Amino acid sequence: MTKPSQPPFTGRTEDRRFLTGAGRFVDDIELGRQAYMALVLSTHAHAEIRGIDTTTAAAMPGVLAVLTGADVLADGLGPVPPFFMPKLWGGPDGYGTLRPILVTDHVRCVGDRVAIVIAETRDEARLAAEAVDIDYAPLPVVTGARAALADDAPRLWADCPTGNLSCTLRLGDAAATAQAFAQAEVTLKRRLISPRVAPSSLEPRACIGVHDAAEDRFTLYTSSQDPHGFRAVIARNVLKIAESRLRVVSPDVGGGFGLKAHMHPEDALVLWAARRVGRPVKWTATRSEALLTDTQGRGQEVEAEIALDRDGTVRGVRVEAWHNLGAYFWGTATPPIFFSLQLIPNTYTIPAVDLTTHAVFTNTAPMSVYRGAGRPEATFVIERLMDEAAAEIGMDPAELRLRNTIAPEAMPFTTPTGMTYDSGDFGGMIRIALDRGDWAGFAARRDAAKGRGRLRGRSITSYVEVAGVMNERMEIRFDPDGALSIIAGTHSHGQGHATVFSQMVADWLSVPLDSIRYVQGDTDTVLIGRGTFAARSSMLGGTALMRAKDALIERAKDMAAIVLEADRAAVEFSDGMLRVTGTNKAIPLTEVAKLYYLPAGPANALGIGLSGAGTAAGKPGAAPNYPNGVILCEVEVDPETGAIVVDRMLALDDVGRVLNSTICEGQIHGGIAQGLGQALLEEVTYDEDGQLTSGSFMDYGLPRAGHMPHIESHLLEVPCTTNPLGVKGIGESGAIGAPVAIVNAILDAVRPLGVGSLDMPVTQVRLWSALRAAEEMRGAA
Amino acid sequence: MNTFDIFRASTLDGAVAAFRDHGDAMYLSGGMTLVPSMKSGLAAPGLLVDLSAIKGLRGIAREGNMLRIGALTRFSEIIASADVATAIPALGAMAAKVADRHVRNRGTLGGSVANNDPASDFPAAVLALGATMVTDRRRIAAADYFTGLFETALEADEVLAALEFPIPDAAAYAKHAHPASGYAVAGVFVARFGDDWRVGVTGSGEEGVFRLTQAEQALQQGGIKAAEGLNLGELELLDDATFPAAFRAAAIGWLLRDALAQL
Amino acid sequence: MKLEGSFTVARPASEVWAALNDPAVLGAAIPGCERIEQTEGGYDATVALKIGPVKARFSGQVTIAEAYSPERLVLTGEGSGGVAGFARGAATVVLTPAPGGTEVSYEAEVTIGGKLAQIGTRLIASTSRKLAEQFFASLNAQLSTRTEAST
Amino acid sequence: MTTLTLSVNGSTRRVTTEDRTLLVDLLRGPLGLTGTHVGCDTSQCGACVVRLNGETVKSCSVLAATLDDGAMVETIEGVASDGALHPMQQAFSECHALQCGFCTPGFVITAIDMAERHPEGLSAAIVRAELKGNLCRCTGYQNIVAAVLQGAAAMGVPVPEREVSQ
Repeated sequence: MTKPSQPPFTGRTEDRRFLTGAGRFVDDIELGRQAYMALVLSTHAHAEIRGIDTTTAAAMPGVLAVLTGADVLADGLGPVPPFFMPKLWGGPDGYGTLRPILVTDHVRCVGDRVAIVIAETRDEARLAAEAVDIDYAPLPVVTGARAALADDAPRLWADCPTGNLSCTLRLGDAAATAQAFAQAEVTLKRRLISPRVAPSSLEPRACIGVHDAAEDRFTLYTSSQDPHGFRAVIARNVLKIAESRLRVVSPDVGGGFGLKAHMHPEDALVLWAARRVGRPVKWTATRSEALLTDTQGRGQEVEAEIALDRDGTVRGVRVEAWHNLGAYFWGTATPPIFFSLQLIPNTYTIPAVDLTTHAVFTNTAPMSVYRGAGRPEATFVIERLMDEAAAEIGMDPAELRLRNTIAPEAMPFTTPTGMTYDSGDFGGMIRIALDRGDWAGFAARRDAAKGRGRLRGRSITSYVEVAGVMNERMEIRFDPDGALSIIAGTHSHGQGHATVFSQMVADWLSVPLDSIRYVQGDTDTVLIGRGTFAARSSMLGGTALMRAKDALIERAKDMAAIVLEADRAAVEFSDGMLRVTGTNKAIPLTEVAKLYYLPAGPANALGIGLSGAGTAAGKPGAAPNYPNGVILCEVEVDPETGAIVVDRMLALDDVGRVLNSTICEGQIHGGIAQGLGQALLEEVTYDEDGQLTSGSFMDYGLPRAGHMPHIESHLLEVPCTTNPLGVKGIGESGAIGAPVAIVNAILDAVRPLGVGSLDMPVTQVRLWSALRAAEEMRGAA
Repeated sequence: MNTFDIFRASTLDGAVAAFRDHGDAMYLSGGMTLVPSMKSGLAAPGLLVDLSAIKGLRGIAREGNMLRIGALTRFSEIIASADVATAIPALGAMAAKVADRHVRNRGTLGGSVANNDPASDFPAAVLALGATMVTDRRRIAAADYFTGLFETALEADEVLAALEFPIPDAAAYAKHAHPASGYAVAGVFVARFGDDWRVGVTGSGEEGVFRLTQAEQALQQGGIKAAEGLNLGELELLDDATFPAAFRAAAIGWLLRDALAQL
Repeated sequence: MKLEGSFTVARPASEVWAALNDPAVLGAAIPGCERIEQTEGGYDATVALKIGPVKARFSGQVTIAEAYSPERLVLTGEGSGGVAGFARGAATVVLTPAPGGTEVSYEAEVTIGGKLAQIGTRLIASTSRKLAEQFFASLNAQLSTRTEAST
Repeated sequence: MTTLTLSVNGSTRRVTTEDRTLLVDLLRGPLGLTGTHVGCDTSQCGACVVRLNGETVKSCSVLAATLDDGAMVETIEGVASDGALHPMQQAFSECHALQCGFCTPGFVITAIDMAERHPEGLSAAIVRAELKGNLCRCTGYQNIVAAVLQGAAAMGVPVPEREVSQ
C-alpha cells in the first residue's frame, strides 16, 4: 500500500467554459424554428383512462399538435423493454415490462406520460397541456413492495404470471447457511430499509428532437451519460429505424448519477414530435416534473440475519429483501437488484450466505441506477449487521471487522456470491484509519461531548465496490497539422475526463496538452461508446486509450521505418520521437503524423491518416476491479432535540493507481455528500394514494454546505491486477460507505439510551421520536 | 405561466384603483412566494399590481419609542439597519433567519406579513411586539390582524403600507427551520416590556401565528426560570407526516428556552 | 387523508337532516362555493379554494351514496381543479340525538392529487381540516340562525 | 408587453418582453446569456443567481417587467474581464470546486458578492452559512468552501491562513 505521488493540481481543462458561463447544456441550445413540448402526466397513481379530450388544448394559442398514446400506436412507434433483465447476468427469468412512450388506457404511477403538447413557446405548451382533459377511472393503489405481494393487492400487470412479482434472485447456499446458523453461538435479525431517493442532478433532464426531412434522419440533443445506448434503444425499439438514421448528441451534462444512464420517454417523444410538426422540438423538465418523472434510486426493505460466535467469528449471513421496482421494469434496474445481494459479503471472509431479493411492481416511479446502484444497499445491510453483532457480543466494532477481514495474502479471493477480488488490503486500510482517525482517543471526545450535554457516537465502515462493466473503445487521431483528438467512448459529465485522459495522452506521446482536442458525446463522431456510469471510465476508458496509443505508435513506426530508411523492427518510440535503435536517426511523432496526411508519398501505400483505436473489456455482472475503502465517522446528537451533527469524517480509499488525486478526492467528497443526504435528509415519499408528496425542493431536501462536515480524505494505492494501468474505479465510492457510516455512528451515540434501530433518513424528527419512545420504555421499566 | 399584465403603481391610491378596476388582480411585493406559486400554476391572477415603485413604502425609521418599517422594506435592509440594531436587534436577527441571502435581497416584510403564511417568521414578531399594521386606509392592531391560516383582517384590495413596532426592553427569536424549504417548523419570539412578557409562536399553529399565553403567564409570575418545563401538550398544533404535533410542541419548548437564553 | 370531527346543534335531528340535504344551505356552508345544483342522486358544484397565494377552482360532482334519514348520510365525490389537481373522497355524517339537540359527527377520507399534493404538502392537511371545520361551523351557524328566526 | 432598458454586464440593452417573462428567461433567451441556469422552480437551488443593482437575487423569481429602467444586471458572462479569469473563478478552478459545472455560475456570483460584503474577513464557517442559498450535487461543497476562501483572499479579504491551505 503506497501513497500516490502527484503533481500539484492546477485546474481542469474543461473548467474555463463553466466558470465563464460558456458551458453548453441542452437547454442552452437554441435551434431555428424551435418549438416546445409539454407533458401531460397522470395525476393518478393507478387508473384506467376512459377518455382523453384534446379539443380545448388543440385550439389554444400557439399549439401545433396534441398527441396521445393512440397517435403513438397509429404511427407504429414501439414500446421500450428493460435494457436487460437479470437473466443476462445469470439470474432468474422474470417479467419485464414493455413501456410505451405514451400510455393508452392504463396509468400505473403518478407521472406516467399520457399526452404531449407541442407549441410555439414553453408557456403556451404548458398551458395547453393543462387543458387536456382526461377521464380517469381510479383503481386501488399499492406503493410498498411487500404490500404489493399480498394476495389481495391491486395488480399492475395483468399478464405478469406472478402477480406483482417480476423476479426473485437468489445467491449463496441456503443449506450451508442454515447449518452455520444452527451452529453459531449468537444470531440476530434486523429489519433494514434503504428508502427511495431522487438522483436530482442539478441540471434537470432536457432534450431537443430534430428531424431532417431531406435525409429522413433524426438528431437528438439530450442530457445523457450514454449517447450510444440512447441511440440503440430509441432507434431499434421506438422509431424502428437503422441506428445510422439517428444521431445522438450529449453536450455538457449537469450531473448524471445514474439518472441519465438510460433514456426516458421524453427522449423519444421529442424526436417523434419533431417529425410530426416538422420543426425542432425542445423539452426541459421543471424540477417538479423531474421529481415526478425521473427514475429513482434504492428502495429496498431487508430482513437481515447474522450468525457468529462470541469470539467474533462470523459464520453466516441470511437476507430476504424486497426491491421496489415501481410501475415498470425500466432501464438498468437489474444492477441494483444484483449488487444489493452480491456485495453483501463485503471485505469479510463470511463462509456462508443465503441471499434472496424480490423485485416487485408498485404504483410508484420506476427504480433504476443511482450512484452506487445496489452497492450502498448491500453495504448498509452488512455494516449494520456487523455493528449490531459487535454490540451484542460486547466487542469493539473495529475489532470485529478486523477478525473477519479478508487478508491481502488471500488474494485473489472469491466471495460466496461469486466475486473474485484481485487485490486489496482491507485490514491494513482499517488499521490506518483507526490510527489516522484516533479511534483510541474517542472515549475522551465522548466524555467531552457529554460535558456539553451531547451524545457522541462513532463508526467504522469497510466497503468494497465493483467497477468496470462492459467494454469500451477509445480512439486517438492525429489531424493533418499534427494536432490530435481523443475520440472517447466514455462520457464525462463532471468527472474531468478531458483533463485526465488528455494528460495521459500528452504524457505518453510527449505532445503539448493544448494540442489535444477532447471529443465525446456525439454518435456521429464517436464510432461506439458505452458512456460513463458504475465507475467504469478510468479502467475501461483508460486501458482502451492506452491500447489506442499503442496501436497508433505501431502505425507510426511503419512510416518512420520508411522515412528513416530503417528496419521496421528497429524503430522505437520514446519522448515523442520515433528512433532507430543504435543510431541517431529520429523523427518526431507529429512529423510522422503530418506525413500520413500528405497528398502523395508513403501514405499512398500505408493508408491516409494516423490514428489508433483501442478496446478494453470487462465482464458483464462480474466486473474486474474492486475499489474499496474505510470511513470513520463521528457524530454528536442532542438528546433533547434529536439534532445531529456529523462532526468528523475520515475517508480512506484504495482506488488502485491514482490518475489524478484531486479529481479522485472530489469524487469522494461528492459521493459522501450524496450518502449524507440519503442518511439524514432525502426520501421520496408517496402517500397511501400513491401521490408524490416530495414533489419540490421545498420538501425534498438536498444537503447544503452547512450540512457537510470537513472530509479528511486519503488515497492509498493497492494496484489493480486486472488492467495494465493498475487503476480501480472511484465514482461511487463515497456514496457506498457514507450512509451506513453515519447511521451506525448515530446508533452508537443513542444505543445507551435504548434506541436500537433507526430508518433512513434519520431526520431530526425521526431521531427525536425514537429517543422519546425509548424514554417512555425506560420509564415503564 | 398564464398571461398576465403588470401594473407598476407609483402611488398607493393608484395601486388600489388598479386592483379594484381589474377584478382578478393580486399585489406583488418581493414576489418570493407569489412568483413561484404562479410558476407552478397554483396562482394565476390576470393583473399583478407591483408595489415596489411606490415611494414611501420602503425604509426604516425610529420614531420615539416605536420603530416604523415600510412594508416594502426588504429583509436584507432590516438586517443592515442601524436603527433596527439599536432599537430591536431581534428583528434583524429574525430577518437573517429568513431563507437565504438571495431571497432576503428581494423578500419584504410586508409580503411576509400580508400573506400570514403559517410558516413565515415575521408574524411571530408582529404579534409578540404588538405591532400596528398601517394600511392605505387604517391602522390595525396585531391582536386583530391575524385571523387564521393565510388570513388577515386586510380587505381584498387593502395594501399594507408600514408596520410600527413598539420597542421592547428585550426581545429574541429562535427558530427550527424545515431542512429543505427553510420555512419555520416552529419559531418563538419573546419580548419583554417592563414586567410584561409576550411570546409569539409561528410555524406550528393550526390557525397560524399565536401567542403562547402559558409561557407569558409563567414568565410574568416567575421570571425566566418559570418558563422551563411548561406543558405544551394541549396546544392545537399543525400535525403532518413530516412534523408531528408532538415534535412541534417539544420544539416550541426548547425554542422558548433558547430565545430566553439570548436575552 | 382522514378528517373527522363532531359538534352539537341545538335542533332536532330531522331539521339538521333537512339542512344537510338542502343545496341552498350546503352552498352557503361550503367555503368558497360558487355554484351548487341538485342532480339526480347528488349535486354538481364549483368551489373556489384559496390558500394563501394559491387559488384553485374545483368543479365536480357529489353523489349521495347512502341516506338513512335522519341518521346517517354517506357522500362520495370528486372534483377537478385543473392545473391544481383533483380531490376525491367519501364522507360519512352521523346524526345522534344528544341532550339539547343533535350531535353531528363526520368522518371523511380524502385524496388530493396532482400539483397540490406534490408541492403543497405543507398546506394541505391543515387547510383541509380548516375547510371542514368552516363548513360545519357555518352549517351550525345557519341552523342556529334559523332557530332564532323560528322562535 | 413591456420595453425595458437594462444595463447588462455594463452594456445597455433594450428589450421588449411579455409581462410574464422572468429575469432568468430574459437573460437566457433574448439576451443570449445562457450561463445563468435554472435548477428548480421554487427558489431553492441558486443556479440562477445574478446580481441585480449590486445585490444577489434568484433570477427565476424576479419578473423582468418589474425592473426599473436602467437596472443593473451582472451575470457570470460579465465576471471575467478581457479574457482573464476573475480571482474567484481562478480559485474555483485551482481548488477543483466544480465538477459538472451547472451550479457553478450561481456559486461564483454568490462567492464574489460574499467576499465583497465581508471586507473584515471570512472563515470557513461563515462561508458554509452564506452558501445556504446554493445547491451543488457534485462536489460535497468542501472544495467550494476552499475556493471561496482562496478567491476572497486573492481579492484582499482577510482569511485565516490555515483555512486557505486546507
